[in-house]
Amino acid sequence: MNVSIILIILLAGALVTYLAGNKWASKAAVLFSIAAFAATIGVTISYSNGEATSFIFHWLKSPNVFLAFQSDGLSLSMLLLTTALTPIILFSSLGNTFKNAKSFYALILFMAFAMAGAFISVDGFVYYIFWELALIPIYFIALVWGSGDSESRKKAVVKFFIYTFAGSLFMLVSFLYLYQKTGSFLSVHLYKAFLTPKEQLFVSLGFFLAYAIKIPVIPFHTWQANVYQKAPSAGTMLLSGIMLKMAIFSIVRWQLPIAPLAAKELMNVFIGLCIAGVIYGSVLALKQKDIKKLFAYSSLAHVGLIAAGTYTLTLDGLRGAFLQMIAHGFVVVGLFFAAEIIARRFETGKIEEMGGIRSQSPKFTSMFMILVLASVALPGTFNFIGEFELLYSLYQLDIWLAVLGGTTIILGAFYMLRMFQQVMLGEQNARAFADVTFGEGAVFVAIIAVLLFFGLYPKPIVDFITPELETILASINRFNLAR
Amino acid sequence: MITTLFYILSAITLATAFLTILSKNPIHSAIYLVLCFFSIAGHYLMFNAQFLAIVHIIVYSGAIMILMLFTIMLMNLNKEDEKNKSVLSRIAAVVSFCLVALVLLATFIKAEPQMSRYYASGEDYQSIKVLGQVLLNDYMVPFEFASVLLLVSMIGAVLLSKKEYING
Amino acid sequence: METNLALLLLLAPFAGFLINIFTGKKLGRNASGTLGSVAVAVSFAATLYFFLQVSNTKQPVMVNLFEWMELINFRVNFGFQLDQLSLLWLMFVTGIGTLIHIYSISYMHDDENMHKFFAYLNLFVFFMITLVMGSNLLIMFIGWEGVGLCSYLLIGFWYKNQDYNDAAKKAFIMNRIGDLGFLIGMFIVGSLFHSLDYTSIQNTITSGTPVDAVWLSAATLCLFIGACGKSAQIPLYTWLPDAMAGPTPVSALIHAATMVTAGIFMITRMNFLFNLTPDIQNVIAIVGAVTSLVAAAIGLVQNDIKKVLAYSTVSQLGLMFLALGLGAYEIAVFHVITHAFFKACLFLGSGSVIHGLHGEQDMRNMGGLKKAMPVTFITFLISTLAISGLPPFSGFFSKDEILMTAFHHNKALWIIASLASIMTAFYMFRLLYLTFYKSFRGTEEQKHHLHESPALITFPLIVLAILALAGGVINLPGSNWLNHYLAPVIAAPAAHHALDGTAYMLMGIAVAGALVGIGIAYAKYIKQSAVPAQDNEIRGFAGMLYNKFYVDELYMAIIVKPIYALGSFFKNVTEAAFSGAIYGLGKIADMLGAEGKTLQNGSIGFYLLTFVVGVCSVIVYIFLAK
Amino acid sequence: MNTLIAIAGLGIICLIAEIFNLRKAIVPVTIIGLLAVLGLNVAEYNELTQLAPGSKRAFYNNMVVSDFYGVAFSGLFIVLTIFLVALSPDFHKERKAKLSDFVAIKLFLLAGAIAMVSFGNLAMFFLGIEVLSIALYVLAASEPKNIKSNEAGMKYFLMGAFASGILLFGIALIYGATGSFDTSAIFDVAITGNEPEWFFIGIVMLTVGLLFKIAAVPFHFWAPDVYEGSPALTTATMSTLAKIAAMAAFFKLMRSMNYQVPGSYITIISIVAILSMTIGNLTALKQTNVKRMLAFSGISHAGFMLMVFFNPPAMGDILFYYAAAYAIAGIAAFAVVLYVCGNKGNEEIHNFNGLGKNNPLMAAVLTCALLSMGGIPILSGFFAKFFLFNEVLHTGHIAIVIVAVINSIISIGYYFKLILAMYTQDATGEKQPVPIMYGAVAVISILINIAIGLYPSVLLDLL
Amino acid sequence: MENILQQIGIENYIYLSALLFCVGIFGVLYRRNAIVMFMSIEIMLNAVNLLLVAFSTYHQDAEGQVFVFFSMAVAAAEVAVGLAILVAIYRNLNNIDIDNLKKLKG
Repeated sequence: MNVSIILIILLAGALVTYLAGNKWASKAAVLFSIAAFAATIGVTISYSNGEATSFIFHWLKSPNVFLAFQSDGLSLSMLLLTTALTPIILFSSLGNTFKNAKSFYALILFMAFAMAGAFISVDGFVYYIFWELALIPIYFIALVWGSGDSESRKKAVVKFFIYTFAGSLFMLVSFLYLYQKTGSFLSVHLYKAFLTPKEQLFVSLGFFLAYAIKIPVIPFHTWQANVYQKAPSAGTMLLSGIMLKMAIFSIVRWQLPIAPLAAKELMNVFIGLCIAGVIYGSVLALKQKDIKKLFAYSSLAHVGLIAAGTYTLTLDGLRGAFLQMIAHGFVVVGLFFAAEIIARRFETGKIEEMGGIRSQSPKFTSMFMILVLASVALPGTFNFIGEFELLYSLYQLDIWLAVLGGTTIILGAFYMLRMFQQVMLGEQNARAFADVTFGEGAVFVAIIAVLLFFGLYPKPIVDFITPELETILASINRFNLAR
Repeated sequence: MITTLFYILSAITLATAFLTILSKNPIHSAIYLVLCFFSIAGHYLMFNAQFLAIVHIIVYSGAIMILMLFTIMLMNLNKEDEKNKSVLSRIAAVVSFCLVALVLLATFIKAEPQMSRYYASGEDYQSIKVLGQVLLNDYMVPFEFASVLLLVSMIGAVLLSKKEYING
Repeated sequence: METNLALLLLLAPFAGFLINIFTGKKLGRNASGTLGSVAVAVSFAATLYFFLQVSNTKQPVMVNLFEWMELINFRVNFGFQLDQLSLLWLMFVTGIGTLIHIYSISYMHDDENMHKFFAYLNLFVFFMITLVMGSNLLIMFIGWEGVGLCSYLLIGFWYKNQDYNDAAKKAFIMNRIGDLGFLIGMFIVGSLFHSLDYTSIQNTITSGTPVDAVWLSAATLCLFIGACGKSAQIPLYTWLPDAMAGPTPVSALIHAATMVTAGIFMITRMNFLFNLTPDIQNVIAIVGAVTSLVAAAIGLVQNDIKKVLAYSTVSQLGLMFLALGLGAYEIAVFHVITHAFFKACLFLGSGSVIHGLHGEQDMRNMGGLKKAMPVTFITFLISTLAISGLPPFSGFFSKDEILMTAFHHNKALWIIASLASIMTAFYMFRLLYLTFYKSFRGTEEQKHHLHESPALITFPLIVLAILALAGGVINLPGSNWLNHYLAPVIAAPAAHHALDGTAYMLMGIAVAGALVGIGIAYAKYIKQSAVPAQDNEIRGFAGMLYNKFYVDELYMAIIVKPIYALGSFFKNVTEAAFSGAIYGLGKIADMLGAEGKTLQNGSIGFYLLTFVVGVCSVIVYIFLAK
Repeated sequence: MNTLIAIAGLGIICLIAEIFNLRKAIVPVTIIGLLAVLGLNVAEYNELTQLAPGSKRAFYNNMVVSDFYGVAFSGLFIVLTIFLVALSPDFHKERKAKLSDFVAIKLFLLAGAIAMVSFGNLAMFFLGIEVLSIALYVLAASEPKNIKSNEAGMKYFLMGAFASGILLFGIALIYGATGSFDTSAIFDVAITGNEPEWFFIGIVMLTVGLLFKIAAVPFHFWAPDVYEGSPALTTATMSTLAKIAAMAAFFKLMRSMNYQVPGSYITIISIVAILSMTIGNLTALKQTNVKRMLAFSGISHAGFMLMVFFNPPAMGDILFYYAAAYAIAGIAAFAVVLYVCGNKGNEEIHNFNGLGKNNPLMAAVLTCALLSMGGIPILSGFFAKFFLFNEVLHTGHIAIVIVAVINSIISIGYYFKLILAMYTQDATGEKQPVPIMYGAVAVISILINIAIGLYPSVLLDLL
Repeated sequence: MENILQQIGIENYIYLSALLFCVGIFGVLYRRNAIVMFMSIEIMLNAVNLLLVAFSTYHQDAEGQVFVFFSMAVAAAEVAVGLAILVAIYRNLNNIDIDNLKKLKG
């Protein structure tokens, strides 16, 4: 099974969804997203069986660009995340009625298409195209279907777009520069590029700017909380669940192997910023009054740790980052879905207006509780595996990094439980809060099942990604061999 | 002798050009400009380009300037009415004129025209016959293309000036 | 067979949890309670089987399920280890657990969420078993955090009261501070020994492979911080008194008998490691001693019956840590076990009292319950005598061994520990007198309803009282069964002190001290019939003690408040600055745009002027500027 | 050569058709005629492919030269003119009587544009640029009763004539230095290296004149005013056809004559490029009139296009691609602008409020067009910028690429202003039907834009 | 054939043309009367014509003079269109001062 089939399904899905009209759009979208997930599993199986699944086509002669899609452990794991989360995200949106639903669902599928493309492209240029393409749908999703007053939303969304676009362009310059040096955008060629340390520095900074804004790493994060808050939940889930993973994935796929010397040179800066983000995000999360903003800052903290892990350039760090990306993807989607459910019932996002939900809605409380616990990386959940490996990779560099990064488990518990207490516990709320419907419950159960299963048995994923990570580490270390 | 003539003609050219600009009355400007054109025609004659000189007089003094004068008269513009012109812009104009003149002259002086190598071959290159051959053989396409130019300007002038009326 | 049985041991409570959480409401109250109790009882039975087997074979049972985690330096297997130490722990965890489950059937009978209570309790037992059974530190860590979670859930069981929720949250977060230490400790251990398995670490050490002493100290220190968090030692002890917000059975099970001893279990588990780092052992001893004294001092003046018991727990845990620090692991374990008996009994007794008084916890409003609740009184008395360290009750033997060890190591520590013991005797008897003697000081309404608790409550009390009375037999001086039993897991047994004159003298001093404490209590609360003053009348040193040395306030002021302040600072200053920097760029662009707009002033003259100036500058630059 | 004749003939046919009262036939005939001309152009191209690579076909004493570059650009101009002509009848529906004039002028303008890219002699070049300019003066002022149109025409005319003077001066100097107007002859002289220094002065004058035509800073001031004041269709013509014709001519001139210019020349070009990009983009940020905004956007694009001068031999195809991408996106954008502002009398952004709801198709087209200009993938504008940056980097000018990148970022700011208006504001007026030609032009042009984005080699391989 | 440039020198003609050109530029900058501005532009064009003729003589080549014809045609065409625009403006504003044309700005 060729990996490009997933892209075709998603793109066709977007088209069909748009053409299906408002009434049938959601169903078409869910159908296609599930088909994409099935196809991804098919590709994964084919790949595991050693069949050829990659796609390559010489698109442009000058400059030399290949339409190259490769499935390997890394891209497939991210692809699985994407296609697994897409139906969940779509499913979570079904409870709402959107004006112009056909566009909404089509944009979601299109976004999934773009992100999937970014994950599987191994040609830097094609990858960049997909990377940018992913920006357009989320821009419209947040802009048109977002909540809150339209002026501030506009401001936030435009800031987000320009900001991320700005970062990306610097990445493009880096790619172009690399192309001048190697005559190719293909990762296999770029991995072999021997740039001087100074060149690497600039190339690496170009990449970093793009990724740091998208991840986001402080101080490039200011777009995040506002957009997360204003975007409709589906958009927030796409952003936090998949899109920021795209950036971290890209660090591993592009930044580190291409410019390893710079990554080593700047390791302290990168990790410093990321770890600062962990503490900064956690502390700020404590002060948030809006539940989605709180999750946004919590995401800032978690993702900071993931990014820090990648920059350690250790196998543990990279592996932990991938594991945690998947785990965080599911958790954060679940959390935002919970926020969405509360918002649907209470029509507010303000934490202080909530409270006492537990006595009205025990099932929802339990599920939310599990997600909160997963978010604070309780052992037994998938997040713990990732966080453990990440912290251990930091420990390998310096114990104090691990200690500082580890504050996330304290502060994380602090703000999450505080939020949980204020939102769910306490005297029964005056407003009615219906317990979760079957559909909502199914979404939660699916997420929780994934988190718990891989929390206890992460080996399938670990075995799946490790060989590829070792390849990447090998190219990171190519300068050592050369010397 | 011819050098003196050149300088006299040049002086007239520049002076009338200046006067064209500095005259407050557009009619006066036009008259000075005609004079200027005549002096330029004089230059042409000095180059022995009689045909060009005559064409020049006909086209510029005879057609273009008459057109302008006609417009001035038609619109009754023969009054001095540049009241809202600021001193600042005049100064700026003067300064920039000096600047441009200085720069251009300096550049050309610096460029050192190589007149020492100049010699006359004595070949006929500007008789009407030769001009006609060049114009209608070598430059046939531009010549034809100039007709497009004139056509455009004609249509344009009509389009801009014709009174609008509803015509189906 | 062994694997299956071990899994049964482990999963029976988990099954109980699952059934209770999903179908508990439909099952009904009694069924759900019974189910919970049976689940734990099954575990107890399995434990008994293994206990007997291991006692015979002296070979630990190892169960290895699958590879869980893979790191560059080490791999972590999902495996279990049933050896002498873990089985001993399992014995009293499941044993006392069963009793408390039975107790809870009656105690929680009127609560609308009873099935959840049992579900959580079962879950707790499951995690506790995981903690104890795990074959490596990371499995222990699952249990370690899991019991923390259950503690959180159960402290905040009455979730409508936000104060209780605060207490629960506090417990979880303070535990997490310790957990971070544990985590870092694991990292160091993992990278030093390339394994987290107890056996392989021990093998590495015994094989004599050189290990960096500094890192080893760091590792043990970090692990000790973890233990501090879980076992409520200075400076992470303040959560435990607050944790009394939970239902009383929870306090008995989690916050007295089992969970809080996890730290001691862990250190005992890793004793071969701690033995290598004498500095850290000293730290442990000192922390333990100081904790025991401070907690005892605070306990002197508390009026909430459960708070007194809580501080007493902290104090006793301090004594255990003292023993650990002195390398006397068996003795610490001995005290853990006796303490589990009598403290569980005390808590359950206090629960019985609270139950009888419909939720009243303030001792100033009790008194004279001796007649109304005879069974409770007698069991309570036995346990009190045990904790006060009077022979022949179990507490005497275990505590005395600790004091003796301390005396042999360091006189100062011995003095501190002895002081703590005297105070313990005092406040326990103060509690006893205020609660059961004299006349009732509560409302008429309460007095009218005074009654002895039902059999489901008294039965566990009786069993525990018997154990508190006779528990000492497991390690009587001379027989030292426990010491021998634990010998395989303790790398370096504590120096055995002969029952010489010194020993008897020390025993005498200890008993005399306890009697002094009791005597003071008797004089004050029986002879003088004193009743503790109202809150606002407590002044001076007593006030300071009553307010727990203002430690909570101190933590609030130096940790929590600054974090919030930092949050405000980040929110109002840095966020605004970062955001402003970005918007600033936009503003600059906008401003320049506005400039460009004014430049575009519509005047042809100006346009032409710039045109000419442009031409001039180009020409000048190219041709003249050279 | 044939194309040039055919187009001029077509223009005359238009004029004659009006005389014979065949007004209804004018536009269809013109479009069919233009398609036929396009066919002629393709035939010309095919003939060129028969020749040895790099060679060219010269006509009439090297007055008209057809090479790949000229033919490719001619084809692009013809396509653009087809679109512009197709937009005419709806735009001029109030003034049907003058339709033939407008169409004829556009055709002559096209002839001028083609002359500008297929000249072999400066006389042809000069006449071409003058035909183009005069046609545009007329079109700019073609609403005589509208004072804004008058002003636009006057400003454009005065400054254009002024620029023509400078351009002519440059030509005279080049002639003086080389003794010929023929580009190949000039090149032969220039390559010897012993031409007088007037030659360079002439080149600079010529450059300035052309920088004016493409509206590069500091010779750009006319553009926003003229774009705003002119009738929208004229603005469309100016910002697409006229701009790229001037740029193409500029490039052709410089490539054919500018051998061994002083190094400072390239510095000037890069300064102008940077200034154009930056000032254009920054000022566009504050605009509220769409045409004006697009004028500033055009200025910045001129800056981008100027970067091709870093390596003229290699960049012909890239300039062609860039010009095509820009112009086609411009046509699409203007088709929507014409539709939205057709009967509003102004082009303020608020006219676009709610377009996303009222007419999603046109809103989508405009969005795509703007995104293409902003350089968002998969639209061709992105590829254009990408190829350009790639080649510029190849020459080692990394700094200007960074500046260009920053400018791309700024440009998003104002393109999105319009997009925001379409999708977040509520409509003010009621929905109006889309004239079929507007819709068709908008959709077809945006499809072409996307298509050349997906297959850039279609255009890149042309030359 | 005798050639004037042997006596005067091409550079003088270049200077003259340049000066005349500058005067034209000056006129465009100095005056706000559109007609006079047109005239100034004509002066500029004439300066170029003069230069072309001078160079034509210099090179003894007819092309320069032929080019002057085109230049004249262009000048004529421009003036025609320019005056048409001027007339349109005059109809609307009743004067031809270009300082009145400042509506389009910003």
